Amino acid sequence: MNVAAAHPGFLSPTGVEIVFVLVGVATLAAAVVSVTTKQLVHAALWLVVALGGVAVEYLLLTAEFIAWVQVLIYVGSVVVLVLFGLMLTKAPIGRSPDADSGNRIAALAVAVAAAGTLVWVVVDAFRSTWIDVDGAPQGSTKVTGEILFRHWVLPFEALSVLLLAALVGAIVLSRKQSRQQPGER
Amino acid sequence: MSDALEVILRLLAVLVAFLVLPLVVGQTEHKVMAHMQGRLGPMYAGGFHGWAQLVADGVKFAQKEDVVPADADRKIFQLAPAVALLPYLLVLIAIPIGPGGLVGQDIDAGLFFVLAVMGVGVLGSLMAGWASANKFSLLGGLRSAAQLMSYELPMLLAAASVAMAAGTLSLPGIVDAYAWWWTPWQLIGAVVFFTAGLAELQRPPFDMPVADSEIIFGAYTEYTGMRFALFLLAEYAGIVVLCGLTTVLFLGGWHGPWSDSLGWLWTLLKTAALAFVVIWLRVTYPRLREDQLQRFAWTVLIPLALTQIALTGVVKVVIS
Amino acid sequence: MHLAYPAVLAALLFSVGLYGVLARRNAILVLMSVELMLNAVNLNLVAFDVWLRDTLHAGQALTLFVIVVAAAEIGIGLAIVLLVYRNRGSSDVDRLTDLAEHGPHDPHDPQGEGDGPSAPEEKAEAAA
Amino acid sequence: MTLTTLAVLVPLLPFLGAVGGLLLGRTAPGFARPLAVLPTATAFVLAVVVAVRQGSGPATDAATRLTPTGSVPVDLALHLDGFAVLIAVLVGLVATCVQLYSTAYLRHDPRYASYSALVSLFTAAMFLVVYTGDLMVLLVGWEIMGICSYFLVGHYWETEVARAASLKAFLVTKLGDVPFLIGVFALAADAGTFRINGILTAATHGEIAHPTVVGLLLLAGVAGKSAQFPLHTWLPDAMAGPTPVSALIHAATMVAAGIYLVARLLPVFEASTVTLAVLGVLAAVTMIGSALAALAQDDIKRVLAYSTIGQLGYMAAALAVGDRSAAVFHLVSHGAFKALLFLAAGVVIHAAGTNSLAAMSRMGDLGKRVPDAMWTMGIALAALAAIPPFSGFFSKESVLRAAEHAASGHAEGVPSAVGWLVLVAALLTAVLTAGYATRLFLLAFRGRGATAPEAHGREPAAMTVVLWVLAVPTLAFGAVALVPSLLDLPAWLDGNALAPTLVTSILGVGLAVVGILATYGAWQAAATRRGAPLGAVVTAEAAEEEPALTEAAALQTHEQVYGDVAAAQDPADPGRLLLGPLFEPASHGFRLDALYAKLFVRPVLAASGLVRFLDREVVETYVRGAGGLPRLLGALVRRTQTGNVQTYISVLLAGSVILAVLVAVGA
Repeated sequence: MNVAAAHPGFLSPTGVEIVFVLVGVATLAAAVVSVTTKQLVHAALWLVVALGGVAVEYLLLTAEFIAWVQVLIYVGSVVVLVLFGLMLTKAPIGRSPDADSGNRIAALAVAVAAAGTLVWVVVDAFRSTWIDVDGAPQGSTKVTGEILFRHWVLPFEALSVLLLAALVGAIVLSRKQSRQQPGER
Repeated sequence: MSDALEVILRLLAVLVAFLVLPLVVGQTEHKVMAHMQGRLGPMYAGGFHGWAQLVADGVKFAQKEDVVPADADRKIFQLAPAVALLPYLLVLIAIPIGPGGLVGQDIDAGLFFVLAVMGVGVLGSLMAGWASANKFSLLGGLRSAAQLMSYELPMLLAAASVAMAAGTLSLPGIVDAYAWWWTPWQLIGAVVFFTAGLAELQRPPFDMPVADSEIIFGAYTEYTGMRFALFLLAEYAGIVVLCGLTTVLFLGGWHGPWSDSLGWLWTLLKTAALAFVVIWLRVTYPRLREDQLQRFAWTVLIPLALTQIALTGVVKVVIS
Repeated sequence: MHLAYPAVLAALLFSVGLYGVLARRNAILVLMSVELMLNAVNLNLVAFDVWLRDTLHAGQALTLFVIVVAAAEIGIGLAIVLLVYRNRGSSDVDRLTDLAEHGPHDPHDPQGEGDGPSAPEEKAEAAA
Repeated sequence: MTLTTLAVLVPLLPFLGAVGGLLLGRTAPGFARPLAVLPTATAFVLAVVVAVRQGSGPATDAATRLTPTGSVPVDLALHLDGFAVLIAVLVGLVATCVQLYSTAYLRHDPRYASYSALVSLFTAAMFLVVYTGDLMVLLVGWEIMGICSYFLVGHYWETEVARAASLKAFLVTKLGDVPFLIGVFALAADAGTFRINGILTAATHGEIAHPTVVGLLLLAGVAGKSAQFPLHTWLPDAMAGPTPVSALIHAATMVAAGIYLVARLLPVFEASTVTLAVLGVLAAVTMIGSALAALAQDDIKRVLAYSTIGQLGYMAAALAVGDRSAAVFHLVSHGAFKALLFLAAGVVIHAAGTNSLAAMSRMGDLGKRVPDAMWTMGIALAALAAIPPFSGFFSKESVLRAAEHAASGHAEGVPSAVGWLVLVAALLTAVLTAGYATRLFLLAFRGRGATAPEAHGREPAAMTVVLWVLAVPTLAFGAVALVPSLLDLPAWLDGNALAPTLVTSILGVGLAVVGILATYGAWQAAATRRGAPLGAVVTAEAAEEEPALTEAAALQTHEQVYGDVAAAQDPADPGRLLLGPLFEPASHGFRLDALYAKLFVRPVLAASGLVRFLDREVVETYVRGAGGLPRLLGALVRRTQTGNVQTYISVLLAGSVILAVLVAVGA
C-alpha cells in the first residue's frame, strides 16, 4: 500500500474510526447480551440491535446498498421470523432457567480460544493496512447493480432458484404437520 | 458549519412535519367519518364544526394513567410504541416535497431505505403483543406480523416496477424522471402499492389484527394513555408516509402547473387527496377475514405486481 | 480507516456467535447465533472489498448472496424447528438425541424413539 | 431361395416359434397351438426340401463369422450332407408329430403354452446340432437341449418323481458334458479349428496329438447324452415327463445327438483303437443289460425307455465297428418306430388310466378300446423285434452285417475282437428284444379281466392320426431306402452296402422268432396265474375311484398304488418266468442307482458335511475371535456418540482452532 506511510496511527484516529469503534462496541455488547441473556425474546431483540449496528458499520464502510439490504432482510424479516418462532414455541416472559445447555464451559473455552486466535492472527496480519473510505462510495446502488447484473448474473439466478426451493421446502414442511395433526391449528 | 446548520434545519422541518401532518390527518378522519356516517358526536367540541375534538382527545390521552400489566415484560412493553413510531419519522426524512432539494436528506437508495425502515415497524407490534402477557395481544401481534410480512412482498414488487421505469432508486430522481403517461402505465402497480400499504398500516378493511370485535384491540389491548396515543400517532404517520410515497412514486410528486414555485403544494395536495381516499375506504368496505387477508396478498396482489413488472420491463425495452 | 477495526470486530462477533451456537439450548437461539456468525463474515467481506477496491466487487456480491442464503436458511430452519416442537413439545437441542448410540446392554429405548419419560406427556400437551 | 437360406430357416423357425410362444403364452393363449405346430411343421417341410435338393450330392458348406473370437475362431457354419439332411427330416417329422399329438394329449394342461414353446426350442436346438458345421455352435445346441430336457422332464413338477427325474437327467448329462467340453477344447486345440471339416481333415492326416484322450473325453459326453452305460440311468427316470416328450427325447433329438456326433466325428474316434474298443464294450454292456432290464419292467414307458437304451447300443455298436452308415440308418428307422411306440403308449396310458403293465393285463378290452394304438403299436413292436418287412429289420441287419464284417477282420482299424464282441452281444440282444416286445404286446393288449374304465371316451383324432402317419415309415422306410430306384440310401451316406446278407438275416430273424416263441410260451404257462385279481398286484387301492385323467395324476399315485416305480408283484408276468432269479435285479436296473449312491453320492455328502463343519465351527470361531477387538473398540467409541449436536460441534471447532494455531505458529 502506497498510502501505508501516510495514514495516521492508531493513537490519532479519524472521526469515522471513532464512530466505527463506538458502534462496534455497542454491536458487540448487544451480541454478547443476545447470546447470554436468559430471556428468549430479549435475546432476539438484542440481536436486532446487533444487526442494526452491523448495518451502521456497513454505512461507515460506504457500502450503502448492503446496509439497507441488511436492514430490510435481517431486521425486517429474519428477526421477525425468529420472534415468530419463539412465540409459537411458547417462549415465556421472564427468565428461562434452561436457556443454556450443559456445555457452557466447553463452549466458552472454545469461543475464547477462537476469539484469541482470530484476533491475534488478524491483528498480526493487518496491523498497518489502511482502508480509504473518503473516495467514491464503494457500495452505491448504481455500482452494486452494475456488478451484480453484469458479472454476477449467473450466481444471482442460481440463488433465485435456491430461494424458490427454500420457499417450496418451507411450505411443504408446514403443510405436512398440519395434515398429520389436523386438530392442531 | 453551514452544512451542519442546514442539516439541523432540515431535520427540524421534518420533525415539524412529522408532528403536524398526522394530527391533521387524524382530525380530517374525525370529520370525514362523521360526515359520511352522519355522526353528530364529533361536531360539538369547541363549537364550530367540533374543531377542538382532536385537542380534547389529546388532553384525554394525556390525563389517563399509564398502566403496565403486572405480568408484562415492562421494558419491552414500554419500548414498543417508540419502535412502532420511529421508523415513520425516519422514512419521512427521505420523502421529497418539492424540486431543488426540498427533501430531508437525499438518499442514494431512497426507495430502498424507505421500504427497509418501514419494515422495522412490525417489530413494534410484535413487541407490544408479546410483552402484554395477554393472549389477545399475542394473537394480534402474531397476526399483524404475519400480515406485514405478506404485504411487504407486493409492495416491494410494485416499488421495484417504478424503480425500473425511472432507472434509479433515489426518490427525487424518480420524481424527476416522471412523465404524465407514467400514471396509466404504472396504474396496476399504484393500486397494488397503495392497497398493500393500507394492509401494512392495518387500516380497514385490512384491520383484522386489531379488530375490536374480534380480539379486543389486538396488540394494543393493554395500552392506555400516552403510549396508546403513540400507537395511534404511528398509524396516522403511516398514512402520511404511505400517501406521500404513493404520490412520489406514482402520481408525479411535485409535477403540476407552476411546479417550479408551487411544487411542494402539489405534493401536499396529492398526499391529502390520497389520505382522504384512505379514510373513505375505511368507512366504505367491510373487514376481511384473516384467511382472506392472506389469500388476497398471495393470490391477487403478488400476481398483479408481477404483471406490472413484466409490463414495465416490456415497455422499457420498447421505448429505449 | 484501519482494516484492523472491522477485522477485529468481525472476529469477535464471530466468536460470540460461536459461543451462542455451542452454549444455547433452544434451537431458535442457536439459529440466531448462526446469524451472528454469518454477519461477522459479511462484515469481513465488505471490509475487504472496500479495502481492495475490487472492480468486480466480489466481496459485496458475495455478501448479498450470503444474506439471501441466510434468509432461506432461517425460513427452512424455523419450519423444521416448529415441526420438531409440535412433534415433541420441546425445541431443546440437547434433547434431540435420537442418533445417540446406546450401549448393547442398554435397556433404554433401543429404537432411540423418545427423549425421556416426559416426552409423551409434553406431546399430548402440545397437541392439546 | 438358396439351399443355405432354406437350411438356416429350418432351425430358425422353431426357435422363433418358441420365443413367440414364451412371450404370448400367458397373454394370448389362443396363439399357443398355432405357434407350436405351424413353425415346426414348416421347418419339417423345409427340411424335406433341403433333403431333396441336397440329395446324394457333394456336401454343402457355408460359414459366416460374427465376431473374432481369439486364437481358435468360431464360425456360424453350415454343413449339409446326406447324414445331416436325413436326420433333420427325421427330427422334423417326429417333432411335428409330437407337437400335433401334444395339442390333444395336453389339451387340459394349464402350462401347455410354455411346454410347447420348450418343445419348439428343443427342436430348434436339435436342428442346429444337425446342420451346424462348427463344434462350438454344436455345443450351444447340445446344451440348450440339456436345459430343455430338464424343464420338459420336470413338466409335472408338482410330483416328487418328476422333480427328482428332471434333476437327475440334468446332473447326469452334465456329468458327461464336463469331460465332453474339455474334449472339445482339446480337439480344437489339436486341430487348430472348431470347424468340423477342419477337424476331420486333421484327423485323417493324423494331426490329432492325443486321439485316445480326446476320444474318451468325447465318449463321456456321448454316453451322457445318448444314455450309454454307465451314464444311462437318467433315461428310465425321465419317463416322469409327459409321454410326447419321451417320444421326442428318445426318438429323434436328445439321445440321437450323441450318436450323430460320433458319426460326424468318426475319423477322430477311428484314430484310436482304444476308444473304439471302449465304445464297443460299452455298447455291448448297454445292449444286453438294457434288454434284460426291459424284460422286467412293469411301467410301459420304462420298458420302452430301456429298449431305447438298447437300440442306442446297437447304433453305438455300429459306430464301434466303424460303420456310421449303418448307425445312422438304424438311428433313422429307430427314430420313426420309437416315436410311434411312445405316442401309442401315450394313447394306451390315456385309455387305461395307468402306465402299469400289470394293471393293463387285467383289463379285458383295452385292445378293442384303442384299436389304432394296438395295430400301430404292433407294427412298431414288430419293427423293434426286427421282423422282416418292417424297417427295423433292415436297419438292424445293416448293423449286424457291419459287425460281422468287422469280426471277419475286413474293417480297417477295427480289431476283430471288437467285432466279435459286438456281434455276439447284438445277436443275444436280438433274442431279448423280441422277448420284451412280445411281452409288452401280450400284457398290454391281451389282458383278461374286468372292463377297463370308460372315463375318456374316444381318443382324439389328432392322436390316432399321428400314429398312422408314423406307421408309414415304420412299415416302409427300410425297404424303400434300400431300393436304388426309390431312395438310394447308401448313396446318400458313405456308400457302404446296407442291404441284409443271408447269414445275418437268417440268424437275426431266427433268434427273434425264438425270443417271441419263448415269451409266448411263458405267457401261456402263466395263464392260470393271470386270474389273480388286481388286488394281488397292488399294495394299496387308488385313493379315488375315478381312474387318473391325466398322466400327472397317474404319476402321482403310481408309487402309492403299486409300491414301486419299476416293478409290480405280478406273478403272471412272463418276464418273471423267463428271467428267474435275474428278474428282481433287472427290474431295478441291476441296482446301478443304489451302487452309484453308495460310491459317489454318499462320499460327496460326507465331504460336504465335513466342509460345513469346518466352516461353521472352525472358521467361524476364528472370525468371531477376530471380531472381538473391533467390538471392544466400538463399545468404547460408542460412548462418545451422545447424540448431542453441540458437543460434536464443540469438539470439531476446538480441533479446528488447534489446527489453525498449529498452522499459524508453524508458518
